[in-house]
Amino acid sequence: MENLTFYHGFVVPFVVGTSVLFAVIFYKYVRWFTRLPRRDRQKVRRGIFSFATVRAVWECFTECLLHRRIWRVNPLLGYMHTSFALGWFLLIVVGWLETTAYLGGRFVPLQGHIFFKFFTTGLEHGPRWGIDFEAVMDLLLLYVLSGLALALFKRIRSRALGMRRTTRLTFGDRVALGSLWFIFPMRLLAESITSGLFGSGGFLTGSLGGLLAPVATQGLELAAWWGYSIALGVFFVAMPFSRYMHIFTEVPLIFLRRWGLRSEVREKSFDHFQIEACSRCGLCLDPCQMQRDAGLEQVQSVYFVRDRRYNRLTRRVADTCMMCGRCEERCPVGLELNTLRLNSRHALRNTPANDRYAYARNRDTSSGGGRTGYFAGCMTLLSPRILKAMESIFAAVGEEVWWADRSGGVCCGRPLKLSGEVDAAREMMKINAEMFSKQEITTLVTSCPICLKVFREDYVLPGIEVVHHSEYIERLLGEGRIGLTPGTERFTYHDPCELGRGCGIYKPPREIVRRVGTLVEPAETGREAMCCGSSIAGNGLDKNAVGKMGVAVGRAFEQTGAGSVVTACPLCKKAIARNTSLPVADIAEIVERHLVPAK
Amino acid sequence: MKRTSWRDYEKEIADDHYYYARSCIRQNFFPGSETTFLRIMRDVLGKDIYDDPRHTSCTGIGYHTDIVPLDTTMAVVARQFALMTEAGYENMAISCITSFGLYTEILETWHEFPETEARARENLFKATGREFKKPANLAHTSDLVFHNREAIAAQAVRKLENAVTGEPLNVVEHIGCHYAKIFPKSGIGGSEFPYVLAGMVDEWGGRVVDYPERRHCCGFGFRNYLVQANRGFSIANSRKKLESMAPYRPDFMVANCPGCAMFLDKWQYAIAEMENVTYGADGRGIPVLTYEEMAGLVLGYDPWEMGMQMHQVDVEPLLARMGVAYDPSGKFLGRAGKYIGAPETAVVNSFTGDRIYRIKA
Amino acid sequence: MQAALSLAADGLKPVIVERSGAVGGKLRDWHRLFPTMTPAQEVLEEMAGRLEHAGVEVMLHTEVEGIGSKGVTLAEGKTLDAAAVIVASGFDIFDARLKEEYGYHVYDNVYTTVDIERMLNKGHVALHDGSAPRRIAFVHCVGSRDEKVNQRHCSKVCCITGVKQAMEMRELFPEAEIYNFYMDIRMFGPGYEELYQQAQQESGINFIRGRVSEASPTIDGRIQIKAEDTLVGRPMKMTVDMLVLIVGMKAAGGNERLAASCKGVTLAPSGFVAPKDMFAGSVETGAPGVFTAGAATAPKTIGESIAEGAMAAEKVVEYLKKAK
Amino acid sequence: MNAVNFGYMISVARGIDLDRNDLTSARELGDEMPEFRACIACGGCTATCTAGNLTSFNFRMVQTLVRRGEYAGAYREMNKCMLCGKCRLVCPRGINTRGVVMLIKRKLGDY
Repeated sequence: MENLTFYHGFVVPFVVGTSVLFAVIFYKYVRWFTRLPRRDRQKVRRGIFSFATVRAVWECFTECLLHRRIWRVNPLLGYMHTSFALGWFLLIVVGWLETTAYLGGRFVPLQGHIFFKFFTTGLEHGPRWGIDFEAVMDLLLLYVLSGLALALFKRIRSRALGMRRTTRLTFGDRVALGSLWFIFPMRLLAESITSGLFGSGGFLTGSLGGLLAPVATQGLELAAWWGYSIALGVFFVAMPFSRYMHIFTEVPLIFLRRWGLRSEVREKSFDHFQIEACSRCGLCLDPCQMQRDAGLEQVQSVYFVRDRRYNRLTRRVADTCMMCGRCEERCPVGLELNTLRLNSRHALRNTPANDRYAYARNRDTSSGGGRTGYFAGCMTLLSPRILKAMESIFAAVGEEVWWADRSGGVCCGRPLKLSGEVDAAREMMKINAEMFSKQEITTLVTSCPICLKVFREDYVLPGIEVVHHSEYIERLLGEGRIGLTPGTERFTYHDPCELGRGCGIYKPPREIVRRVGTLVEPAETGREAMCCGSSIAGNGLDKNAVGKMGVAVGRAFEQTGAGSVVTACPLCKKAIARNTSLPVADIAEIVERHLVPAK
Repeated sequence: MKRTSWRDYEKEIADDHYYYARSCIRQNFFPGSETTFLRIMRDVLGKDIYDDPRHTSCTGIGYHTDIVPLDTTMAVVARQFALMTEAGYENMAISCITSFGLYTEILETWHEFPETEARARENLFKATGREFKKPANLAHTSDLVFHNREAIAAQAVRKLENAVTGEPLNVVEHIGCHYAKIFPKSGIGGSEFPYVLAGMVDEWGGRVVDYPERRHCCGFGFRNYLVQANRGFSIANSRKKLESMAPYRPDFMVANCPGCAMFLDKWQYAIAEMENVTYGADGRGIPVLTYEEMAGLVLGYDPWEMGMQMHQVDVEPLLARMGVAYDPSGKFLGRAGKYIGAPETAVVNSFTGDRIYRIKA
Repeated sequence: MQAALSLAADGLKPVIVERSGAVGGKLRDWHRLFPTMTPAQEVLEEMAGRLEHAGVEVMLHTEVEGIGSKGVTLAEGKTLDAAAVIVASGFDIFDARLKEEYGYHVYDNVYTTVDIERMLNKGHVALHDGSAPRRIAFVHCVGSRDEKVNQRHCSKVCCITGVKQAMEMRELFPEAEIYNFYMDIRMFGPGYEELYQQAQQESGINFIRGRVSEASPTIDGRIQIKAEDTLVGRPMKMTVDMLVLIVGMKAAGGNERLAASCKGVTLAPSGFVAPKDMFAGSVETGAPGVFTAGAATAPKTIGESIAEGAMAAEKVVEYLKKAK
Repeated sequence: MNAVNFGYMISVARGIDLDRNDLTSARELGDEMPEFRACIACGGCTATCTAGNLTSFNFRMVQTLVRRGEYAGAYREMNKCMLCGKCRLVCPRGINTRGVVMLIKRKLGDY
């Protein structure tokens, strides 16, 4: 036992691979951390000794190892990911315990742990600490191998694992994937041959070794170990350049996120953690309507992140997206895909503001007055029925209203922001904010979720609460200031992206609909609701693509069997009305129809 | 020019006995041309033409710039007619296109509104005591040269040809707007395809260039030139023509209007000075000739005797191409051989740069 | 009707199946017909009289479900045996409410051309409050040539309808200002261009080349519209008392049911029935024995529809001869 | 370049000279976004334009000029656009007008 050596020629590929891996990762992390902007570094300093760190550790366990979120998408897919992550992790941990159990506290170099079976053939077998390590290790290996089998199956039939489409791989990915597939079978083979030759091994390696014993030779044994080492070495070298970089990067990402770091409208170093934490699992592909309904390929979030990571992002990819957020909802790593897309657009094309909207300054065309303001938004101006309905509702409660833009106003700035022209958008926001602050208003109601989102996200409006008209109406109902006559009509409700996923407003419109009729939900709804296709962020989409997505949306609503469609966004309303024979109305319109004047 | 449609606009031109009305601009800028005209009419063709020192400007420039009222103009024109009547002539030969247009216009006006004629007669009589007969025949002097183009060709010493290659010269002809654009019947060939200059070029062996902006105005436009602030518009019109004709590599331009000859010539100088662009194929300006000068060259007259040193764009390269023998040192000799001094060199005549107008295709 | 008349003249026994309570279709709602200003009633009565005289059987209030192998399937599962069928189901009128920005059924004084015809028939054209309009604007291409409402085709007859109604408005309201907002004016028929010129010259109708983008209410209950005067290149707005939307023709809603029930009958992308070909087979469909007449296949004028009726009848006779 | 100052400048022609205008960019714009060519000049976009309500920006005119190869000032004009998208909603040809704005700015701008 004393003359155990932990060196043999075949360990070289493994040692080299491991060294490269850690060197590259170290280089990357140091670089990204040191380049974090000052405020981000402050957040790290503040967060590191807080409870957030504990939560981050727990999240690392549940997400990096267990892949909880993927289980939710599809249990088989979750099992596959868990088997790799948790299985491999346990192989390393239990392997280390095994070494310690057998050899006591003596120093064992890294390769000694990894190739333990090879170097310790002279040891006496049997359980240590009351644990049959050989059996446990075989069980773990079997666990990983079962995951591998599923992965191979997924390559052939992804649908069985709940994925209609899978990601197309890059060269680095292929190398890494190829070597990854070899690692565990090679390990099984090498350990089995050694077991066969030396009569050791657990239920798996031992019995397979027994089968191989008649043909096993020392030469064959060495070849298998070489193969195992090479597979590991190649994988480790490819890892930091492939999608498998996510294995490590997800951990710091979880911590940073727990400490409060977020991506912003301008690119920054934190983005690297997000981008390289993408495993390119491809879960974002299926929810993408551009893929599903318009047949647009290679532009989805996974490809966007990939292209950005390898510095080959094109405008087309950055622009071809509606930023509906359906992929973000699905992402198992929780990447801020919309924000990343947005700051790429900013980086690709932000044009100097150059005082270009000077003409809009001090051109207040508002009318009326009072504590409540109403901002229709450009799109509502093209949907006079909504405007009229709001007018009736305001009249019913006797609200004195300041009409911000009824005779034309200045755009809220969100469309510009979504197009990447952040500086210009800011200029426009300033114009509106100045106009609002001159008024006496304490509440600003808007009918346009696009405006709502930007008012809440980017405007600084001290003393003014911004609400969507659905929230406002719900509030009036709650306060008993208006009543609604119940009805029997069957409605289906469309969640506008900017209202639902964008501002988290799902309940108020539904509450209102339920007060006046029956609500039937479409197949995809709430957080998973479809985008109408006319998204203001989609200026890279031509009319054919928009048209095709619109048709699919129209069909989805017709399948609900509802008598009419209700939504809460003028843009969605127009887009849906175009694609269905059902009547389409804004929430305000149906309220107007059922309105009972204040008691 | 292969077109024969000009024949639809045949114009009656008197054969002999003319009262000559001179041009203000020409007397100042091309005085040699009018002299040459008289020389050709008298010496070559043996016609009777009366050059009357008493007649005045027709007021055309003042009239077209809204300075001189129509009644005044009519009275002045009536006086010229009276002078003609007194001199015993009834055919009028007018040197200036503006005058020609104005006389035609006034005769038409008198025809349509006889009361205006009565008023003009009355005004003239009150002011000067003169009376007049309306001319029996009103012709521009280019009409007369056109009318006699065959007789001139018979006495020509050379053709409008390149002396070395024998190729016909490319000639851009430019007709003054007021020649036939106002009254198509008043010009030979009408307003679309006036043949008056082209006929001479054809007859004397040249090749008429038919280019897109052929009918475009030279840009003079009276007020457009006379008000400095508007001059940019005037020159832009000339440039439009020059750019359009340049690809045809014209050897020279010929014009029958005093303003046109002057501006097509002088604007080339101004453009070259302002923008360093020239339009001739040789990198210099394109010489602009009057029809009398063209006829004189064909008849073998000395260019300096015809006053061709008055041109802004030098004519020497053209003379060389035509094989005209001339005395280079005689260019700036005035009366009695006295040296009058040479002008400073101009970009348009000494071009060495590389900004010849880009000729497309 | 014309098809039935022609068939009857050829000694066959045509049956007209009509959904509503009378034959004549939309013509019954029209007041006077362009370009001659002939009263629609005159045309209708003359044809209906001939129909009665010829003794053609008419089944009113009868809905057609589809075309089966034996004949026409009617509502309640009944079948009408027929050797050949002529589909003359016409078109639907575009629902102007879909162009919400024009405010139809939102503001009081926004009408469609159909409303105007009905008002003309009633002999009383007035604003909502009964007063006479002083300024009237017509909007061309409402529900035609508009991808936003999935109506890509040109409805053909609206240009001339707009001109005609503008002139009728002039007769009724000599003092009113009348404007027509158009994208293109397509005066394809005989006498149309002349009528257009007459509208400009004699009726003093103002034609403005620009699509109205939106309408909004003014404080005094009038309607403010916005358009670009594209010929001048500047945006313009104006307030009018009456806004008339010149609505286009939409493929009949029943076309899909028809195509589903009868193999060989196909629809064009516009939703109209696709003819066998655009030329010699323009009244035939892909299904033998099924023919079309009128606006079932595309927007058509009344004259064209009548001509097609005669042509379809001739094709039926030819078909029946061959079938024997 | 003005060697001599005569007190006036040669006027720039107002007419559109399709012989001289370089239509390459216009062609490329159309190739990149074919719907750019589908405009029927109805003017709906300009009439509804939020920016046009406050300034002289005329989207229809500017993009038509661009299609004719008159690029001067197009970038500056397009920068007045607020990208609000009303024009896209009213366009009877369904043209991605916001995309057109971005495309023109990209192709003809200095960024």
